[in-house]
Amino acid sequence: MTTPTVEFRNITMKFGDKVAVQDINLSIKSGAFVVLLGPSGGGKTTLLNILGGFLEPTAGQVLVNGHDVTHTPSSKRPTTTVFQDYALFPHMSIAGNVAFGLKMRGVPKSRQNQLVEQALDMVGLTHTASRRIHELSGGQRQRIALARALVVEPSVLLLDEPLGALDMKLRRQMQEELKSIQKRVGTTFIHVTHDQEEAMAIADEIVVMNDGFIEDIGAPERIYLEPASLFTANFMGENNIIEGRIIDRKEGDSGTQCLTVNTPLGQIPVNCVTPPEVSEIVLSIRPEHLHTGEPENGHVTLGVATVMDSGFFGTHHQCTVHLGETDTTLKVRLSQKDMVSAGDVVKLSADPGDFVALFR
Amino acid sequence: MTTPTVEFRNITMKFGDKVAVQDINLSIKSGAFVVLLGPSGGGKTTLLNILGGFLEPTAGQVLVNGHDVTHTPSSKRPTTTVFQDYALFPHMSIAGNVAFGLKMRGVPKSRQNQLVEQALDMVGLTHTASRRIHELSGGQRQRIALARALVVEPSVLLLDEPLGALDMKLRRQMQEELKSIQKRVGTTFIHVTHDQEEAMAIADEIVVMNDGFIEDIGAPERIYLEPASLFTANFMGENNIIEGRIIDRKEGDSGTQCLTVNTPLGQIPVNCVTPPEVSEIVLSIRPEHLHTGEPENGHVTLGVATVMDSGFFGTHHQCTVHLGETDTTLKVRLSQKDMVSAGDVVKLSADPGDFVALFR
Amino acid sequence: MRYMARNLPAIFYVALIYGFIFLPVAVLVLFSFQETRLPIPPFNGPSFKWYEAIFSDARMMDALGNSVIVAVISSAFSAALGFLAAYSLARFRLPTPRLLQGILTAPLTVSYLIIAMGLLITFNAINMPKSLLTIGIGHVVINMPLCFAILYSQMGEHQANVERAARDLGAREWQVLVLISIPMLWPALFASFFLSVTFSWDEFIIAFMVSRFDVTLPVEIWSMLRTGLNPKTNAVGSLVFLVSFATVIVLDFIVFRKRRS
Amino acid sequence: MRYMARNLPAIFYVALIYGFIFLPVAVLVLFSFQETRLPIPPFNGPSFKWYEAIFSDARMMDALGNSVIVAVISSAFSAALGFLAAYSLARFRLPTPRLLQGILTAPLTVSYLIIAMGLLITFNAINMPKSLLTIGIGHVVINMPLCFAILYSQMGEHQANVERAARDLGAREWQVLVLISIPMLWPALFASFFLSVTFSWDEFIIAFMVSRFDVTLPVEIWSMLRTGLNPKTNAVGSLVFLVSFATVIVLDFIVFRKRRS
Repeated sequence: MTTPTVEFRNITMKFGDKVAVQDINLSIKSGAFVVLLGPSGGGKTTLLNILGGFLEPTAGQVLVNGHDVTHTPSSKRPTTTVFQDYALFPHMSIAGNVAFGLKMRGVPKSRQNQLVEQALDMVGLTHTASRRIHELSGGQRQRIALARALVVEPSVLLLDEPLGALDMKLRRQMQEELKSIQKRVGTTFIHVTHDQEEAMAIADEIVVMNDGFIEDIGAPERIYLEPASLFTANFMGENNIIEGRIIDRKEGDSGTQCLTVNTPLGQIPVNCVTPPEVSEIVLSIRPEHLHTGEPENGHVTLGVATVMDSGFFGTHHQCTVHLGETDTTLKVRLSQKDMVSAGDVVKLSADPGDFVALFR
Repeated sequence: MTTPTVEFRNITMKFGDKVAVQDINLSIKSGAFVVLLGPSGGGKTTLLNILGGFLEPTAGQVLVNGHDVTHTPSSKRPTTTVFQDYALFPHMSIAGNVAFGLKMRGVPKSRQNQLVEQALDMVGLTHTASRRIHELSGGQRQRIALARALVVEPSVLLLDEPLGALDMKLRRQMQEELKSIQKRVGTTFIHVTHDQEEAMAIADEIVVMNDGFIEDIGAPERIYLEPASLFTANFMGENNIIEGRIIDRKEGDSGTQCLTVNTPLGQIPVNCVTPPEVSEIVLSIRPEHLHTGEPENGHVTLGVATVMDSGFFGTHHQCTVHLGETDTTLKVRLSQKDMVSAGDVVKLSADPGDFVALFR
Repeated sequence: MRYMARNLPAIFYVALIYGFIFLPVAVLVLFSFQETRLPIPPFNGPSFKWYEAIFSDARMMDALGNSVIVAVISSAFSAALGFLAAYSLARFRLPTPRLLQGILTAPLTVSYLIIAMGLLITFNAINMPKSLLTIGIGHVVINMPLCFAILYSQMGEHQANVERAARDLGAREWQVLVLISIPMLWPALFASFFLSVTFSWDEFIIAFMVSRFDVTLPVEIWSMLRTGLNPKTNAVGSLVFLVSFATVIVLDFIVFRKRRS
Repeated sequence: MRYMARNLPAIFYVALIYGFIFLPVAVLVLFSFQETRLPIPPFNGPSFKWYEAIFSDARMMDALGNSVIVAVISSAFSAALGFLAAYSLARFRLPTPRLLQGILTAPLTVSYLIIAMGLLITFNAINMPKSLLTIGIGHVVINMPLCFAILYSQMGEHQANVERAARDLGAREWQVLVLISIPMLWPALFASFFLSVTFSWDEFIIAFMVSRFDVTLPVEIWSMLRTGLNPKTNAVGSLVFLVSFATVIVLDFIVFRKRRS
């Protein structure tokens, strides 16, 4: 087995009485684009600061490339950071900013110029080399911060909500750019954000953090479609949460168990790899997995619902529907051209495979 | 014909040399939820301030309920405003804030109390009446600002980016609430925002503004699916813009003309109500209207494309594809469970009805 | 990486600086408790007899009374006039923030000695006799720019928006002023008034040059100093220091509490 | 609704206030150009003879030289020591912003008269002879808190982040200080230095009490004033005012330009 690029071992960080992260174990393999995702105060920035050398953990060890760096100052770590406010040096030119790390490492002047030019080329800003920071736009500053951090060829690049200050359009564009730069240079990127769309768009692997703990780790598709916890299910996009009770357990295919869950919407069969011991669980189903009209083959019917309100969002309609019999309110996403309005009555159905059983 | 609640007649506003809005004519009918949408600096807030009485236009007239209010101070207009920073009175209780407008109108004390209670009830904050502003959360402050402005029963309520300071989740929730309060009270709402999703979600009618001009006016579905201008097409969600040339014009059904447009993607038939005289036009097509795989009946094939990159966004995948033959890059939205990755080759097709012809 | 050990030199340095700044005042206070007549080491107190001597000195008590009257009345005028000036200026958009900064800070940098000389000539020219009134006018001249600057800094975009909201809801200009602007700026008004009081309380040179028979405490101290330093002058000095320091502390406390509640 | 007509009273009021503040100084400057011996109306100038008289007065020129020396050297120390104190304090998170505000503003509110008395006792106690050095020390005591407050206010979260970025890229502590912190704070250092210069330049009471043979310009003016006001004292006063006002203007200009470029 190869050595992971980054390894957190039992990391705990307390600020006074407040526990920011608690007993975190996490390995990150070389060349991955990992996103630490979670609400503010979830501990993701603290973890990044511990890795960057700006905080010393209360307990535990941090290893980079197999070496313990827990007590190494940030200036001696093979990590560099792109800060949220970019933290560019306002009194230096763009080239001066990018060259700073090389200068500190004693790289010869001619080699410095060469590397700075390459780095500026990578972010498409060669023409700005002699300009000053305040002459650049937000997106350009972001790119310079990236170039400055990457030019010293760190083992790991840390990105602390680097797109937080940009507007939505620029943000989506920079996401694509970040992703493509990461692919090209092959450096391990660890990116902190609270924006789940951003996380899904750029990550190879998402680490969902909440309240100092890791809630879920996995590829974006897995995290979105089969969240491991209730928190993840709610945090990653919109969701309907339905309480239920396991009334039957059968062995299914390939080691999974097939549970039958009794819910207000009827009995729903759910496949589950590691079924819980308790029988009270919740099922989650995404608005786009609820269908109206005649149920397709293999789908379960969930009853007849009245549309409470409906909003148009361009690519889709989002409705709130109410099932009178069981007094359940659900969010449903309908296609762009489905025209429903408040008061309409619709039949609801869903593919049982789209339900996810959650027990924590 | 009934008198419109608000009428702007040839409104022009200059700040020194800068023209903020130019020769605007706009009628707003009673009970509508109208959203002024556009980028910052587009003139939408200026228009709102002219209506609210905070700016006097350089030229033109403003009418409310048929009366010219162009030179009436804001204190005497039948309009009230919900400000972006809420502008609540920090030294008064919640009830004191809501009662302020009534007090200024000399409403008797007992009636004041009654109306304040009703208004707080409407926004679900009756229990906070005796609290102070700083004890409330952002969403609660927003609701109090709304209650304070609505309690005096204005003819028109002006909302100046009222949700701008809230985070995404709260924002979507407040949108629904605003919409439902507007339905209940029936007051004309004029809401300014730069968020096109917000505009689509709440508006009965969207007025798209750019650079001091009105680009488009209409229902959200119409604006999104059949934008009247290139600016609108680009501003409302993502879009692919393809240049083309009209090579044939035929009379179509119900007074429309059927144009045949020659584009890099082949010849595309487009229906058009008011066709242009020039032959150089652009076609827009949304990413979700491009399909992969075997073309459906009646769809036009657009060629074979290579996937450049693909991102997962939860409810869908968003890809960039490249048509090698014609060197065209397009954005394509694929379904949640379509798994494509960079390098895959796909056949592209689309319903010709989804193309929109634009000439300005 | 906030190591206590690494911070120790910094803590030590800050403490040293504070020692340096406050040493003279500490020495002054210490020797006001000296038993013997000369304020030189060794210290042989503590004795409160010099404080007793002050409080039984009628001239001293008169001066103290004068100081209080001048401080309170001139500060009330400074705060009121400063508020009106700030409120007026806040109605405009000024062409450059630099010009604004100049307008606000320029009067603060003129020396009290120069102002005192100018006042003296002006009062001579208009034949105004030297009195507590002339001292008070002098203190308004030096304190009003300060009040103006403090109050203006509190009248930002948000304050303007809140006033706009009041107008939007039907308030007339006087109602905006009385019901909204003044209550919202109460902490700043309070702060301006009390800061003015402390500056007026221990101002010497203007009070000296534009007064004749009725003098304030600092001027009285000055005449005592002609006979040299002694524990009695130290005791008065300590008293002046204590009062102004206490005012600042109380001010901090009240304004801070006001902002939280 | 920004009607010029509605704004006129406000403009008028602001102008009136400025007239009131600057009237004494304007009168002082005007009568420095008086032809005759007495600075009372009617004005019968302009005459430059009193300015000539100053520049040919050796005592006056000595005092002017002393003032410049004390101002420049004491201000350099104030700015340097203030920078170190601010840099040290910025390393900590203080428990409350209120405490911090107290630490920063408390020394600024202590009266110069009190500080002068304290310094006099302290210098007596340690047997330090009165000289330009003692004046300089006095001016460091009053100006360092000001420099400290100005510099500290510029060391925000962003500055700390930029320093962190430099460390992250491999800079040692001294490199962070020399290559990042000082260049970034240059405008604030500049401002502190020049503000200190103006305050030292026209400070009278400390300079008077802790000096003996070598005196500064304000002290020299004071001794001239014993013989009463005359156009010559007005001319020196105007000169002092002009220099400090010019310094403030130049300072505003340079710091402002520095921030823009």
